Order: sequence, then C-alpha cells, then structure tokens
Amino acid sequence: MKNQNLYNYILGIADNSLILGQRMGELTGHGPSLETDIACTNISLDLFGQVRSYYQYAAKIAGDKRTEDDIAMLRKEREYVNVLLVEQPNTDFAYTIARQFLFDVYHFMFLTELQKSRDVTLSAIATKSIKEVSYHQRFSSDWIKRLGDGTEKSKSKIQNAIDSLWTYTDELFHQVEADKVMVGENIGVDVTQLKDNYYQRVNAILTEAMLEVPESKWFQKGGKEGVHTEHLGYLLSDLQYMQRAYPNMDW
Amino acid sequence: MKNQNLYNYILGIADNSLILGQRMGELTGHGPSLETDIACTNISLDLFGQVRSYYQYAAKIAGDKRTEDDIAMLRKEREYVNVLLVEQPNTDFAYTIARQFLFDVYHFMFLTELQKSRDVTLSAIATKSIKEVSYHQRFSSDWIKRLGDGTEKSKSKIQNAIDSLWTYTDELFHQVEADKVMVGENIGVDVTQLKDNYYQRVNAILTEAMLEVPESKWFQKGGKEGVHTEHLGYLLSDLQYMQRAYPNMDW
Amino acid sequence: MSEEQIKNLETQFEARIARDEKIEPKDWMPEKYRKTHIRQMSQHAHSEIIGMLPEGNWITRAPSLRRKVALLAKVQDEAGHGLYLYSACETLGISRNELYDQLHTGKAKYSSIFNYPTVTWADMGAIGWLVDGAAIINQVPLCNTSYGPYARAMVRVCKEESFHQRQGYEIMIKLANGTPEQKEMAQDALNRWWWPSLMMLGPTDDKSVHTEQSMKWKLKRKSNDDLRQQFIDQTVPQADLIGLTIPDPDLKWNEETGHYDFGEINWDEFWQVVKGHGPMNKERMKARVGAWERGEWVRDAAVAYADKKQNRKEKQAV
Amino acid sequence: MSEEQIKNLETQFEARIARDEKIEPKDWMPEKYRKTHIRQMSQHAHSEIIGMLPEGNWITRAPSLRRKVALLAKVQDEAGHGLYLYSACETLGISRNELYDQLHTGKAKYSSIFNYPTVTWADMGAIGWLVDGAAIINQVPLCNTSYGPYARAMVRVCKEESFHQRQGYEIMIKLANGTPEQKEMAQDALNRWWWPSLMMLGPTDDKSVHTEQSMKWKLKRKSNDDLRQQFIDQTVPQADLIGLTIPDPDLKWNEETGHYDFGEINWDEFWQVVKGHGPMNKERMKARVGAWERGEWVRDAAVAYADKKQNRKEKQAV
Repeated sequence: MKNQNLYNYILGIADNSLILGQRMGELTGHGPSLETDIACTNISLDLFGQVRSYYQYAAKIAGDKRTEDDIAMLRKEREYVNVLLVEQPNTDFAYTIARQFLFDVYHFMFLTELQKSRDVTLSAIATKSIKEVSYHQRFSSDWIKRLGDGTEKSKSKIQNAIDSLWTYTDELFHQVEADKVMVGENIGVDVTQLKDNYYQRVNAILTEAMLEVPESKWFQKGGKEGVHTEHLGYLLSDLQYMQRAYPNMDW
Repeated sequence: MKNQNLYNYILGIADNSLILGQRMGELTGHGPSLETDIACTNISLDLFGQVRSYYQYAAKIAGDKRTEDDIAMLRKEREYVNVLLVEQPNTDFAYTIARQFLFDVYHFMFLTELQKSRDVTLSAIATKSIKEVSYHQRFSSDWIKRLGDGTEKSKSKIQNAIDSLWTYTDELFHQVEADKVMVGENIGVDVTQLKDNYYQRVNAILTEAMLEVPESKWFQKGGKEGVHTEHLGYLLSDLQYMQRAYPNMDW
Repeated sequence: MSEEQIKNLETQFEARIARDEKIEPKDWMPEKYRKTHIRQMSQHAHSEIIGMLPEGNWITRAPSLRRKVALLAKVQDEAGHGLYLYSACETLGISRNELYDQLHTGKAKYSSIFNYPTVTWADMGAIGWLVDGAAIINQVPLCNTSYGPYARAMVRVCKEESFHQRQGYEIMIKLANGTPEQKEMAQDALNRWWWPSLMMLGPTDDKSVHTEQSMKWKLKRKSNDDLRQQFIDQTVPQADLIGLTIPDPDLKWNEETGHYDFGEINWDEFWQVVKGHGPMNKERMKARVGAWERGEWVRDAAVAYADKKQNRKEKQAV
Repeated sequence: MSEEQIKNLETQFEARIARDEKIEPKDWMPEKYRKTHIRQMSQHAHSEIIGMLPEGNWITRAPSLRRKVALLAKVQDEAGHGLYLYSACETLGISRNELYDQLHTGKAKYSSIFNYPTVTWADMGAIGWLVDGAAIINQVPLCNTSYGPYARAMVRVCKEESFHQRQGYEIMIKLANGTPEQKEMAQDALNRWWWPSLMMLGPTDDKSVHTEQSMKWKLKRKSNDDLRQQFIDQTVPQADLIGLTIPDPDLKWNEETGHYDFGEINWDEFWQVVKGHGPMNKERMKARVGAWERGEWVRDAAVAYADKKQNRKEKQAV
C-alpha cells in the first residue's frame, strides 16, 4: 500500500466509532425510557455513518479490492486498534453514559482539530461529524449531571462507573507510529496536545455533577496496539458473524 | 449420502448434547461454589465427549471429507436440530439446574432405550454415555430438591425456572421424519413411548422437592425443524468463531 | 347534563365526523369514543415498541455497514412512532405511565406478529416487506380517521412505514438474486412469515368485534377480509417478480373475482399467540419489563434532578 | 507452656523437618509455621481458582471439539487443585469461607500472571507451555515440602500440571507448524506471555522476603533467580525447536556459565500488577466476587436443606 500510515491512521480513528457504535446498538429496545432509547440508537447511527465515511476512504487508499465491510468485519481481533474505553460493556446505564461521556469529550476536541487537517477528505468528514458529536456530548454530559445530582443511588452508580472507566482515559492520548507520521505531515491531530484540556473539561463537568474526580494515576493501554480486554472478542463474534458465515456475498 | 436418515438421526441426538454442553461450559469459573463449578464443567465435558463420538460416526456415514468439527461448527443456525430446551440461557443457577434436570430425565430414558439399538455404534455410545448421564441426573435432581426444599428464595427461584422452561419439554417427544424411519428400522428410539414415564418421573421429583408441577398445556416447538429461539444465534457466533474466522486449519 | 343534552351533543358529534371534520382533544366526545381510541392507539404504540425487539435482535449482526445503518434507522423510526402515538394517546387524558403499566401487566395487547422469533438475517427483509406491508394496508386509511391527533400521527407513520416496506423488499430482492444460500434464506423467511402476516390483518369478518362502530368513526374503513385480500393481491406478484414462492399450495389467480384465492389460515395458531402462547410472548414481555425495571433508578434520577433544578430556580427568584 | 518448653518443642520440630519427616495437622507446630503455610497454600489455591478465568474465557470459542474437551478438562483440574489446596489449608484450622473472604477482599494474593487477558486462542497454548511450565518449576520441589497435607496435594497437582504443560506446548507446536496466520498467532502469544512468565518466578533474590525461613521448612528449595534461570534454560530450546522466537534481543547462550543470559525484566510492571493495576485485576475480582455473590442464595439453600434433612432424621430417631 502506498500510504500505509494514512490507512492505519484512519483505522485508528474509525475503529473507535465502530466499536462504540456497536456497543450502543446493543441497547436498542432495552433503554430505561423511550427517549434515551432513541438517543442511544441515534448515537449508534451517527457513529456508524462516520465509520462508513472513514472506511470508504481507507478502502480507496488501500486501492485493492477491499471494501468498507471487509475492513469493518473481516479483521482479526489483534488488528482492531480502538481504545480499550469504547469496548467496555453496557454493565448498566451508568456505565453506558460514563463511557460515552469520557469518549465524547475527547471525540469533540479531536474532530475540532481534525477539521484543520491538510487531508481534505478527513477534514470534510470531521466537519460533518462534529455536529453529531456535539449533540452526543450534550446528551452524555446532561446525563452525567442528572445521575450525579439525581438520587443517592444514581450518584453512587455513576461515580462507580466513572471510577471504573477512568483507567481507560489516558490511552486516548497515546500515539502510535502512524499518528506521529500523520502529525508530521499536518494530516493528523497531535492528541498529546488535547490531554490537559480534556481533563479540565471532564473534571469541570464531573464537579458540576457533584461527583468526585478519580485520583488514580494508573492507566490501562493496549487497544491502539491491538491488545484488547477480554470483552472485545465476544463483540466481534457477533459483529462479524454474517460476513464470516456467508463469505463473499452481497447484501 | 447413502444413509441420510441415519445421519439426520444422529444429529438429532448429538445437537442436544452439543448445545447443552456449550451452555454448561459458559459457567466454568462462575459457579456458586467450587463444587458446583466442577460438576457443571464435568457435565459439559461429558456431553462434548458424547458429541465427539456421535459426530465422528456421522462423519463416517457421510463418507465425504467432513469432520466432526465441520458438523459441530460449520452449519447454519437453521441446520441445528437441537430441542429448544437446551439452548435456553443460564439466566441464573435455578434456570441452569432446571434445564439440566428437565433434559437429564429425558436423556437417561432415551439412552436406556438406545442401548437396544440394532446399530452397534449407537448402542455402544449409549452404553458408555448412560453412566455419565446417570450421574448428571443425580446431580440435577439433588439440586432440584435442595433448591425446592431449601429457603423461600430458592424455592421461588427454582419454581419460576421450572415454570418458564416447562413449555419446552413436550418437544422432547416429537418425531421428525428421520426419527420415524429409524424407529422403523429398529435403530432409533420411539420417543413418543417415553413421554408418560418422563412426566411421571419429573412430577415425582418436583413433588418430593415441594414444588408445584406446572399445569400449562401450551408447549413450544421448532428446534427439531431448525427454527430456534433468538438465543441460539448468539451461542453459535461464539461456538463457530474460530472455525469461521480461520477456515480450513488444523488445531 | 341532562340525557337530552347528551343525546344532542352526540348527534352533533356524529354529524361532524360524517362531514369529515376532525375531532380535537378539547372537543366534547362520547366516553366510548375516548376509550376505543385509547385502546386502539395504545395498542398501536405498544406494537411499535415491542416491534423494536425482533429487529433489534439483528443490529449487532447486520451483514454490512449499509444494512446496519438502515436497520438502526428503521428501529429508531419505530421508537419515534411509539413516541407520537403515546403522545396522541395522552391527549385523551391517560398518562404514559398508565399506558406502560397496561402493557407490562399484559392488560394491553400488541400486534401478535412480534411474538415470532427472527432467526436469520432474511427475517429483516421479510418483516419489512410483509409485516410493514400488512401494517400499511391497515394504517393508510387511518390518515383520514376522525380523531385529529391520531390522523396526523398516522400521516407521518405511514410515510416512514412505506419507506421501511420498500427497504425490506429491497433486502429480499438482493437475497433472491444472490447466491443459492441467500435465496434459500429468503425463501425460508417468506415461508415462516407469510401466514403470520395474513393473520396480522385480523380475524375473519364474522369473528371480528367492534367493526361497525369503528367504521362510523373512521377507525376502520374496510373489513379485515377485504384488507387481507388487498394484501395478498399486492404481495403475490412481488414474490413472483423475485422468484420466491408463496408457501400456500391453494394460492391461485381467480379470473372471475379478479383476486387471488388462498388456502385456509390456521386460526388456532392465531388465537394461541394472541392468548400469550406464541414462541416469543414471554421473551418479549421479559425483555420489555426487564428494561423498564432496570431503568427505574435512571428515571427516578431524572425526576429528582429536575425537581432540584426547579427548586434552585425558585429560590433564586425569591 | 513455659518458654523453655516451647523452645524445646521448636528444636524437636526443626529436627524432624531436618530428618525429612512430615509434619501432620495434629502435630505441634510453631505459630509462624502455621501462618506461613496458610499464606502460601491459600495463595496457591486462590491462583488455581482465579487461573480458571483466563482459560475459561476460551471454552465457548475453542477451535475444535478435541481442544474444547481438553480445555474443559484442564480448567476442571484447576478447580480440583483449588479444592485439594483449600482442604490442605483447612487442616491448619482456617475455614474455606475465611479463605474466600481473604481473596474477595483483596487481603490474599494470587499469582499475578492471571491479570493478563487471553486475547487469542494461542494464549491457551502459551499459558500451558509457559505459565504451567513456570508453575511446575516452582512446585515440583514442594512435593517434598515438610507439611504432609501440602506435600501430598502437590504430588497430585504436579502430575496434572505436567500433563497440562505438555498439552499447552502441543497447542503451540500445532500452531507453529500451521498456516502463516497460525504461526503468527503463536509468536504473538509468546511475545505477550514471555516476560510475565519470567516474573512469575518471583522478584530477584535481593528483593525477595521470607526466603531463608522458607528454605528451612522446605517451602522453598531454590532461590527465585535460580528457578528463573532453570525455566529459561528449559524453555528456550523448546521455542527453537518449533521455530518461535523468544522476544528478548539480549537472550544468548553463555558457554562459560552453561546458561542463557537474558535481558532486563521490567519490574515496574511486575509491582504495578501485584499492586492491583494490571490489565485484568479488577475484572478478575469482579468475576470472582460476582459469582460468589450471585451464588449466595444457592449456598444458603443447600445449608437450609441439609439442616431440614438432619432435623427430620433426628425426629425419626426420637
């Protein structure tokens, strides 16, 4: 492939949306209220829409026969490079919201910068996506506040979810080789520069929501190198089932 | 295939053990006590052992290149002919025990008859398996009694599980075409003859366990024709994952 | 009010409906009109909500990204339909929680078709093509029904349903023109969904209750048997076109009547499913009630938060 | 007892151990001996129990029936080992529930290696080959340890572990001789499990506590560094034999010492995982505690049933 770094860089962005979209899609029909059900389905829909744009572009760059679906559904687990955060399960609505919130704040900052990419396709996808992600961020932040400043029970549940998922936040700001090369070419976003703002913004909302900001300084990583938690394998069995069981067919 | 009916007949027996074995295997490491954990793993192990004997025989009858693993892991959902009972999920330990009990009583009666099969391989598998299944039956019956005659909570949970799964018992005694042909050839067991004894035995143990015998006369069916509940698909995604993702390899 | 006054109001009311005027929430209406509408509209709303489950079952396993996006959008539309219909229902003075309660306790019904399992991807095609197809035939006349909020909700619902129906048929076309395995999958789905879809149009006319009154109120404009015939006449050529076979050996074109004759429907199965003994009745209610119960603390938190916010505003205002 | 009497008993006790006599549960023993044994044996038991989880993760997805059966049998053996070891521990006057409580509250440790995720099937091979391999090197000397019940449990455990180790290596052979994808999977697993396996043999001798006392009691017969060297010397040729590469650029045969030299171990990572910050520490405890809590009503029922049965017997006896 002529531009393997760009290809890898796109997957690094898109895999996050793919896996988070899949997690949100699991909830359809099972939400705590009709309104949240619609919102979660909508987030899933937006994310998969973005995923298609990214993978279509990646397929074009690859320049061989591979399609968006091949990229989405026919890689091995070790080839998915999403951050560990997005693959964490829907333990309960608090985990779903905490995961979404911790990702949305990053996602919004990331897309804001990606709009300035020298790569016009990526810049265009970012511009289109940021409107959606701005809504996601509002939705998840509002729920952080509702749960944090709601009842004793909801406060304890959302605090617990934030504490558990906190360990996966640092990885958002790690760089793999392709990231560094793309930053050098003014195509990629230098995520290391987003970190301070990210924690400021997250901490501000948690504080407004009457929640404690976790103090732990121990973080997990591995997703960006394809070493995932044990949750991802099961998600992929479902995601890939049809493409694996019925190879080379049109749908 | 020369003997399609015998092949289908074997699958009709073995698929039950395959799917129930898979369900019991999910629990390994997650049981309510070390002793029950070992017992459930052991049941899974026994069932998969039986499955191998049956599918190896089926592969021989098919007489083409297919292997036991192809039969176990490379069929489509609509081609699995296990009864609906065995695919029901491990909702909690009460469901696990109730499912096992309702199957074990049948399984023991079935193998008792299968020992008399004119087909020496099936008869031999039955003779080997019945010792194991006799232990399964003792284990699940004992737990029915412990839970039924234990605490208020356990009684209510096991009653609820029995009530929910009862609807899947009648299908054990349905016959598909291959069953009828094999009965006619003195190879297969006439399951319709087992029904009265089955309910007598089940009812006796439920009564001894201080439980109510469900009165519902509405039963579900479809598994033997390959029309399953929505649970089976997810079980198959995991069961088949490796064979689908890495086709035609030795392990 | 005297009996005479009521009689008078009723006469005016029926006259308005006859003149095709819309009845609005604040208008006077007979109690029976209100109750019948609550029953029908809520049943419709519940069907949208329960209907999310069989299709939701394939979201994580959709075979391509394009299909996954379309399926998500479709199920989201159904949730949206539920939302309009519940709102329309609330205009008649019943709360959403009361409606949910009726659903969760089994007091209210929903369309029985959703008590069948979705066992292959092709079921997403069959549901769109057949189930939404039958639903549209039931629903299009309701765009002109007498109760304003219901009629307006139905205009929107029908527009989207018709899109879903085309999308479902398109899935079937793709499968029917695909590999032998895909074609088999499509035929199998048609085999399993055909008869339940015919049953969706309701019991035969001689077994149907409420019909006359419903006709007058424009809650119903054709009989069940007429609707069923319309569905069959419309669907059979669509199956022919893509080379799929309707699983009815008695099905044949009748030159004389200008309609298809068709085989006997297994009404025992229909009533069994209606009574709660279908393959998935228990599972559907378990999923629904489970989601509702697991969501209680979330809804409580939202209420508590809104109350606190309101209190703070009031304090600031003082 | 006077201090002198105790001193006397201690001297006799140490002499018995020196003579290679076994200490049995009813024998007198120093409190420290008892405590040290409870700590080590329970840690070993807990490791067997937690060790079921990473391998249990692949039971539903094993690639062939033969491998599935072998994996089930292996994990079942581990549960069995846990059972003997807890029983051996109980002979020292501590109950199983107390031991579980220590595990579930994080007071007791278990082998850190189980805090890494099993991400591919090849990890089943790597765990058997490397993790069980390292465990055997730790455990074989314990077959001659001074405490009778522990020594006897270890005889049985070691026999089975050695079978598991061969089974694991056999999985790796198959993969290494398989398709390029399979070989890559095997190499990747070796890359991920190699260093954690070296860490399993414990901190370097200068950082290790309790060693001298443990040597005397035959709870330990070689130093951690010696055991580690033995493991490396044994494993490197096995990797060579199947064409896999140990992920250590500094690894080379040293003619002079007759051993392999190897690169520096990342002890920061080791201590991080020991302190609970490994990739899976939280997940493992969540799974364990979750199973225990979900199982409470089951255990309660078993106790209640046994009590009722006992009461009935007593009543009949009266």
